[in-house]
Parts: sequence; structure tokens; C-alpha cells
Amino acid sequence: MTHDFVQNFPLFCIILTLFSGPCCMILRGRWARYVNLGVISAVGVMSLFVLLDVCARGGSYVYMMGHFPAPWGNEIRVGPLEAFMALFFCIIMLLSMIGGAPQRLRKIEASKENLYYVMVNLLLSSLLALIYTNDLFTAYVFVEINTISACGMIMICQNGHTLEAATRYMIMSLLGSGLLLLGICFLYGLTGHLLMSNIKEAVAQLVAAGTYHAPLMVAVGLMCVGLAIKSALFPFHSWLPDAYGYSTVSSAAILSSLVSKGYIFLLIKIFYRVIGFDIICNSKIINIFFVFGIAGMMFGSISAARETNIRRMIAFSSVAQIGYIYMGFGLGTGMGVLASIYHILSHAATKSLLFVSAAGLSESSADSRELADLTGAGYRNASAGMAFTVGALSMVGFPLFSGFISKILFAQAAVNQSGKMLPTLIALALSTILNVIYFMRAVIVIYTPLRSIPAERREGYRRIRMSTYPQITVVFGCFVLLNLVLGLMSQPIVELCARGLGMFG
Amino acid sequence: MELFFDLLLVFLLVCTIAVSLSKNLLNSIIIYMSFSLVMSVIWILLESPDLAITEAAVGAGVTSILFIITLKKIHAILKNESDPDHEETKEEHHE
Amino acid sequence: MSVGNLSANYQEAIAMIMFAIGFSNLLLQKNLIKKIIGFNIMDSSVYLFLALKGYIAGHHAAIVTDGVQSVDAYINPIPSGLVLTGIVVSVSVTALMLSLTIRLYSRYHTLDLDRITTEVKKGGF
Amino acid sequence: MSRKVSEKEYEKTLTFRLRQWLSGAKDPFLDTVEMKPQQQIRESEEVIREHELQHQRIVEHSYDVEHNAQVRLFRKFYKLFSVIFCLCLVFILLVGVSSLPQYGHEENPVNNEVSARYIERGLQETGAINIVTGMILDYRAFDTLGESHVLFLATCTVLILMRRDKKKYQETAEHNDRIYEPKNDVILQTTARVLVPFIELFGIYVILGGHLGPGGGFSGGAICGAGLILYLNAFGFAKTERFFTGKTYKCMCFGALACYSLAKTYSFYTGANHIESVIPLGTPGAILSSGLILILDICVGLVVSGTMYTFYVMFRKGGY
Repeated sequence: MTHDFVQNFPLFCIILTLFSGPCCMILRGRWARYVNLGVISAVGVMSLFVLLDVCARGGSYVYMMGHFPAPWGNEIRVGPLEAFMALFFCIIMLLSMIGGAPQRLRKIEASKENLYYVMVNLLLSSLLALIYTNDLFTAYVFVEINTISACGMIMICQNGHTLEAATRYMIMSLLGSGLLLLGICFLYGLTGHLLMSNIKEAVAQLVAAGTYHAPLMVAVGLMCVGLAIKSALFPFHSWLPDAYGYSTVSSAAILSSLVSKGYIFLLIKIFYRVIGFDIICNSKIINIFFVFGIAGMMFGSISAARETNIRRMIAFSSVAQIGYIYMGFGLGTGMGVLASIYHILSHAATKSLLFVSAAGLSESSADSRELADLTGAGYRNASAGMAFTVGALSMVGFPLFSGFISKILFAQAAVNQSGKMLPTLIALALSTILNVIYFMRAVIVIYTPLRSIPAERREGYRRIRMSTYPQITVVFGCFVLLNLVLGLMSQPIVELCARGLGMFG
Repeated sequence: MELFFDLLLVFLLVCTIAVSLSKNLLNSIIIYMSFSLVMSVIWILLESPDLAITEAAVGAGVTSILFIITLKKIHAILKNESDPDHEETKEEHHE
Repeated sequence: MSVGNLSANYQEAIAMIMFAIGFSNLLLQKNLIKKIIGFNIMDSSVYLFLALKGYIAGHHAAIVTDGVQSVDAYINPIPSGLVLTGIVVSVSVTALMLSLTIRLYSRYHTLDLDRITTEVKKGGF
Repeated sequence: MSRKVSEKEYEKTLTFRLRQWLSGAKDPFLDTVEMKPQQQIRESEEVIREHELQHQRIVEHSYDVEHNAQVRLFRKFYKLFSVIFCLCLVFILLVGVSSLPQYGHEENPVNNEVSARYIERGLQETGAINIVTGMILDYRAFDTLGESHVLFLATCTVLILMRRDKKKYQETAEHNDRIYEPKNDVILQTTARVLVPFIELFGIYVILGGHLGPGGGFSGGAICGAGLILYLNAFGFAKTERFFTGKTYKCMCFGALACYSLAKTYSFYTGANHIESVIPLGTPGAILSSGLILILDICVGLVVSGTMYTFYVMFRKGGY
């Protein structure tokens, strides 16, 4: 069977982003920036076409990478969920890149600006490859690309904080990818395949025959723990606050909303397409996820409430949100995973908004990130203030915005699960209260009139009008719109995700 | 042949333990170099000549060069322990 | 999971022990250079484990000789290919980590990551 | 229909107050909530100085790792936790390994139809005598495409970290590493003069023979890079910069990776759409055979040799 031209688009997306990496290296900063924006938009448009095509067809398809069919060659697999994720990631990345542009141009050395775009392009390519790939070893290679480019994005502004954070990030990631690779090797040794669908068949046979139970569980455990470490689940999050708190805005927005989500998406694929969700549910691994997820929610929220630096506060909130996602996995039902996927979307849309608007707020307050210095920043930079408020409300779970829907989905998923219902609901309630405490504190601070702080501390405060950076105002508008869409029109999106998830198996 | 292979494996194990226990950085890097070399012999015994060439060129060659140049950059070769005072005088001397 | 089976698989067991040693080095050593060496050892032992999977006693390297193309003549080529890819990845990561080490040292004059963290928290930039 | 509103009336409307509140000109709570303006606190210089001293002391004290009991306890706990984690890891791994199929046997699950096809039909389908090369550059080429970009990416991160702009690095002697070089070491130079051509030749041989025997782009490229490094060490930067600068590397890398991507796009596209590839496989065993594999090997070799050399130069000097 031959493909329609549209069906080649996933391949073109991956190759285009890979190719644009070296392209940006030989270009100068400004041209590299245009190439970068162009590539992201082009990939977004192509992903939109793929999504429409897949939805019209009503099914997923497999695309051969080369002349050889499934178990011998490489292949990628495209379905509604994959295409939607690709589109969504492109939108978030584009908005974050535009929204962070003014600060980025000030902070990064001009001669190294093009290298930053190399990192961003290759990060996008690795995310796309992780979304589409159907092969475990390919996934490993692109996980490494993801890790290295994320490290490059953290340390592009070289100060002590980012260098230290990048080192810690690399160490944690290397531990994680070592475990992941070892898990893949175990699985390969047991099944003799690297392609996800073939491994699933072989695993089903092994389970039916009852042989090799222990190594199979070891392999699953290694891969899960490896990816959990890489995506900064609670006890392994030590690098995260500094990395998100002190790197440049676009890096922080992209890192918090996309990088760890790529790993989590791979984990979902491993659940559904490599091992089989029933086997995962019968093992004890999801209980571990459940416990650490809830611990992460609590710990992240409490640390965020104690933090006075606004960027670090948002970063700690990320730890809590990753805890939510793993708690959803831990529920062990399809609903739970669906809620986690929705939370990935809503968190990505909200967290990048918060980071970009927090940068706008601190720019109007003499580049300080301390909450105390941000007093009245909402008046000085009206658009950023409003955007921050919307983001905070969404994080808290205010109806109308996306966070509300994901929390409702979590609660619904928990109700069906008798044993884990109570802890989940209690954790959700507690973490929501903590969210209210620290986000509303921030909102109140930025809307407190300036008069209450002495004049000599107001040095460097300046008013930023919406017309100063029109593109950023537009970006805020897009982010808010995205949040509203996710919050008000959730039904078709949830259905789309559910359909895509159903095709994973 | 089996025995030789086993000996090499034991040697690898000894190397890894020695690296973790050694106090001197240069020593541990040299031990790591020998680890890589033995690894490339093991690749030959496992009938993977491609890997042997690569490991010899990369593990024992380029990676070790990078390690040693790093040590040189951080002035850890000439003296035993990192001693900040000593370093500064050395830098001044070169300036 | 009997001890007898473990002793039959002792080559792979050694690879696993090496992995664990490398892993603990990467996690526990204070010195950054030692951490990087630990990472390299960890990766090497995974590759050893993988290559042991592909080895078949009595078979030759996967290079077609004298036109013989039978499964009984050659070892499994897949692990070799994977290891080849993996080695490249670990070299790249090693170079990146070493350059990070040099940068950190030139700023803080120490290789101890905990001390660097304290310095960072103390002094800001 | 519009009506005119006087300024006084307008000031009473909700819109006006909302706008005032948004722009921060007026506090809505003013006049409604009793608020006392904060007294300006004036502190004498001495008090401020004392506060600063206190702050300093607190910072010193809290970061005094040796004497801070909390930090020490935390570290001990962390260490204990890590050690337990590692021990658990060893135990789990050994349990897992103990029931794995024994190594070296033909009937292991690893040796299935996948490897059988690579061995039995690899020569006809890829044209490469070295099955491993055929596998990584044709059957599973997507991995290798990613892998070469990993190398490229690592170079970029090293460039971000280590490259200095020209003006800055001449300021201090430490940054200019040339002083550490042997100026005119006769032994080294003579040896290098003899060895370097052979090393380069061997590297090129390994690259070009990737599909015929052991070797390939990566190992050959690393050998070439090592030869360049030796040359650099013997003769210094002035000599090497005549033929290899940052610009050369950029162009080389871009060319090679672009060529690689294009070639692979062609083969992926034709493969997925079931179009016959027009690239002839040639007679197995000849140097010009096995279709794209030779070209890809050369590309990888170029990238790798340049990358290795660049790593070295960046570590050494921080610029070409």
C-alpha cells in the first residue's frame, strides 16, 4: 500500500527539525532565530494536517523508515494522540520562544545565540521522535538527544546557579538513562525484539507461559524507575528548582512544560505498547508510582509555599504537578492515565504561561525575582499581571481554566478505584489548598499598591506598557486562550485522547 | 580461552573497584584507560571486531585524552591534592 | 532464582556488579571526575551485558566470509550495532560533563559538588 | 444613541474605577478600609552595619557545613538512603540475571528471525559484507541518524561552555594554553612527522572499508581525529589553523550532516512509499558497493573526526 502525501509528514517533521540543527549552526544569530521560528511553525502546520488526516481516517497507521518491514527495519507509528501531542508541543514551544525573546536576547552572548537555536531545534526533533517512534532503542537515542539539548538550554546563560544545576541535571539524567538502557537490554534479552509491538507479543507469550517472570519484572522496573528519575519525580528533583529558576525564560518554560513530558509520554507508550497495561497493573510498580506521586505533590507544594523567589516557587510547583501525573499512573486504570495525559496538556499550557509572565513581572521590578520586590508589579506590567493571574487560577483549579478539568478527571478516576480513592482525594484537596496559599499569595502581592513600600526600594521599577512588547502581549493572549479552550471545550479533547490511547494497545 | 576470558572479566571488576577507591585522580584515569583496553580485548573475544576498534580508538584514546586534558586544566596532575593557595601562585607565575 | 543459576550466568552477573559499582560511583562520589569515570564504567558494563547476549559460542564475527550465509556461522549482529551506537552517545556525554567540570572548577576552584552547591547558595553568582 | 456624561458622573461609574484599579492609580480599598500609612523607618549607619554583620554571620553559620547539625544529619541520611538504594539495585539485578537464559547458546530468544534475516539476506539487501555496518546504516538507519546528531549536539554544548571570544582570551596567560606546549621538541616532532600520515591513512582506510570489514565511520573518524590531535601537539596551533579552523569545522559538519539527512530522507521516503531505490548496490566486496552505506560512512567519519578534534581544541584553548 502506498501512502497519501500527508502521511509522509511525520517523517518530514523529524528530518526537518534534525536538519535545521546544523543549519542554525552556520547561520548568524538573527537568521538562526528566523529559521528556528519558521521550522517550529512549519512542523506545527504539518502536525495539524496529520491530525486532521488521522481523524478523518479514524485509525492509526505505521510508517516504515526504510525499505524493510516491521521486525527488521525501523518504523514510526502515527495516531490521533501522537499527532495531537506533536501539534500541542509545537504551539507551546513557539509561544515560549516568542515570549522569552526579549530577555533571551539580553542575556545570551550574541556569538552563542545561534547555538541556542541548535539546542531548541534538536530538542523539538527529539520530542517528535519520542512521540512517534515505535522502537525502544531509537527512543533511547532520542532520549539522550533530549537530555543533552535540555542541558545546553539550562546553561546557555552561564552563571554559578545554572552551571551547578546543569551538572546536577546531567548526573540525574545519566543515572536515569543508564537504568533505562539496562531495562531495554533485559527486555531485548528476553524477547529478542526492539520494536514495541513485537515485544508486546513476545511478552504476552512469556506471561502466558509463566517463564522468566523475575527478569521481566526487573526490566519493567528498571525502565520505569529510569524514566521517573529523568522526569524529576519527587525524590530525584533536586536539580529542578535551580535549573528552572535561574535559566533564561524560554528555557524554563520549554523545560518545565515539554522536556519532562517527553519522557512521560514515552513511559505511557511503554505501558501500553511495550508491556501491556494489564501486566503493569498487576505488578507492584504502579503502587510505587502512586506513593511517590502523592509524596511529590505534598513536598512540592510545601516547598513552593516556603519559597520567596517567584521563579523557584513556580519550579517547585512543577515538582508537585509531576507528582499529580505519576499519581494518575498509580491509580492503575485507563481513566487515571487519561487524566494524566490531560494534566500533561494543561500543565504545559499553564506553566509556560506562568514562567513567561513571571519574567515580565520581574522585568518591571528591576529584574528582581523576590516576591517582596514584586509588590505592585501587576500595575506596572498590566498584561503580565493578568496573564499571571490567569495562570495561577488555572493551577489552583479554578473553573473555566484547564487545571479544573484535569483535577476533576483525577477525582473521577479515583472514585472508580476503591482502595486508592481516599488517599487520592485527600491529596488532591490538600495540594489544592496549598496551591491556593502560594499562588494567591503571589497574586495578592503583585496587586498590592506600591505605596506600602518605601521609596528608596523602588529604584529601577518601571512601567511596561502593552505596546512595549506587542508580540509578548499576543503570546499572553494565545496562552490564555489555550487555557480557556482546554478548560471550556475539554470534551472533544478528552475524547480524542481516549481514542488515541485506545489505539495504543 | 574460557579461562582467559574469565581472567579478563575479573580484571575489569578489579579495575572498577580500584577506580572507586583510588585517591589520586590521575591514577584513577590511568586505571580507567586500562579498563578500556581490556574491554577492547573482550570485544575481540566476543567476536565483535567493530566494537574492539571503536573502543580502542575512543575509550582508550580520545576519552582518556579528554580526561587528562581536563586534569591539566584543573591543575591536578602536578600536585597531590587540590590546594587552592598553591594553585594561585602557579597561575601568577605563568602570568 | 537459585544460586546455581547465578553461577552459570556469572559473566552477566559480573557485568551487573560492575554496573552497580559504576552507578554508585556516579551517585555517591563527591569528586566530579570520579563521577564521570563512574558513568563511563556504568555504560561500558551495560554494553558488555548487551554484547554477551549476542554472543554464540563457536560462531564467528558477523562479517560474511567465503560466501557463507548461514545462521550457524555467525553471531547475532544486533547487539554489536546497538553497542556501537551507545558508545558514541557515551563519548558525547563524557565530553559535555568534562567541560562542565572545567567551567565549575574555574569558578569555584573545587571539584566537590557539595561544596560547589554551598558556594553557589552562599555567594549567588 | 449616546449620552454625554459629565466628568463628575463618569468618575462614579464602575468602568472608571475598574480602569483606575487596573492602572494602579487608585487603591479601591482606600477610604473604605482603615489604613495607616507605614512610618518611614530611619536607621542609623551603625545599626545597618550591625545588621549586615549579623546577616553575614548567619550566612556563615548556616553554610558552615562541618558544624551545622541539620546539614550533617541530612547528609548522613542521604548517604544511607543512597547506599541502601545501590544495594537494593545490586540485589535486584542479580536476581534478574540469575534467571536469564544462559549466555552463548544458540536457542536463546535473542537469536530469532530478526537476526537470521540480517545474516542470511543482509548481503543481498544492503550489499555490505560487514553485517553490522549493513544493519546500523541500512536496516536500522534511524538510530544512527540520531546518533550522529548526538555527537553534533555534544559539540555545540562544548562550544557554548568553552568557547571564548577572541578579545577576552588573550587577556590572561592561563587562558592561552600555548605556553604549555613544547615549543620545538625534536623527538616529538620527528615521531609525529612519521606517524601522523600513517595514522591518517589508517583512519581513512577504516572509514572506507566500513562495509567490507571491521570499522566504519565512527571508529575511522576517531582515529583520524586522534592523528590530528597528535599533529596539533607536536606542531602547535599556528600550523593546524592553516587548514582547520572553526569555520572549516562548521562547514564540514553542516555538509556531512546535510548529506546524511538528505540521503536518509530519500531512502526512508522511497522505502515507505514502496518506490524502488535507484541507487545500485554494486558487487559485494568492491570498494564502490553497497549503495548509500559508503557515502554515509564518509559523512559520519568527517563529523566524528572534526568533533574529536574540536573537543580537544576547545578543552585546550577555548577557540580555534
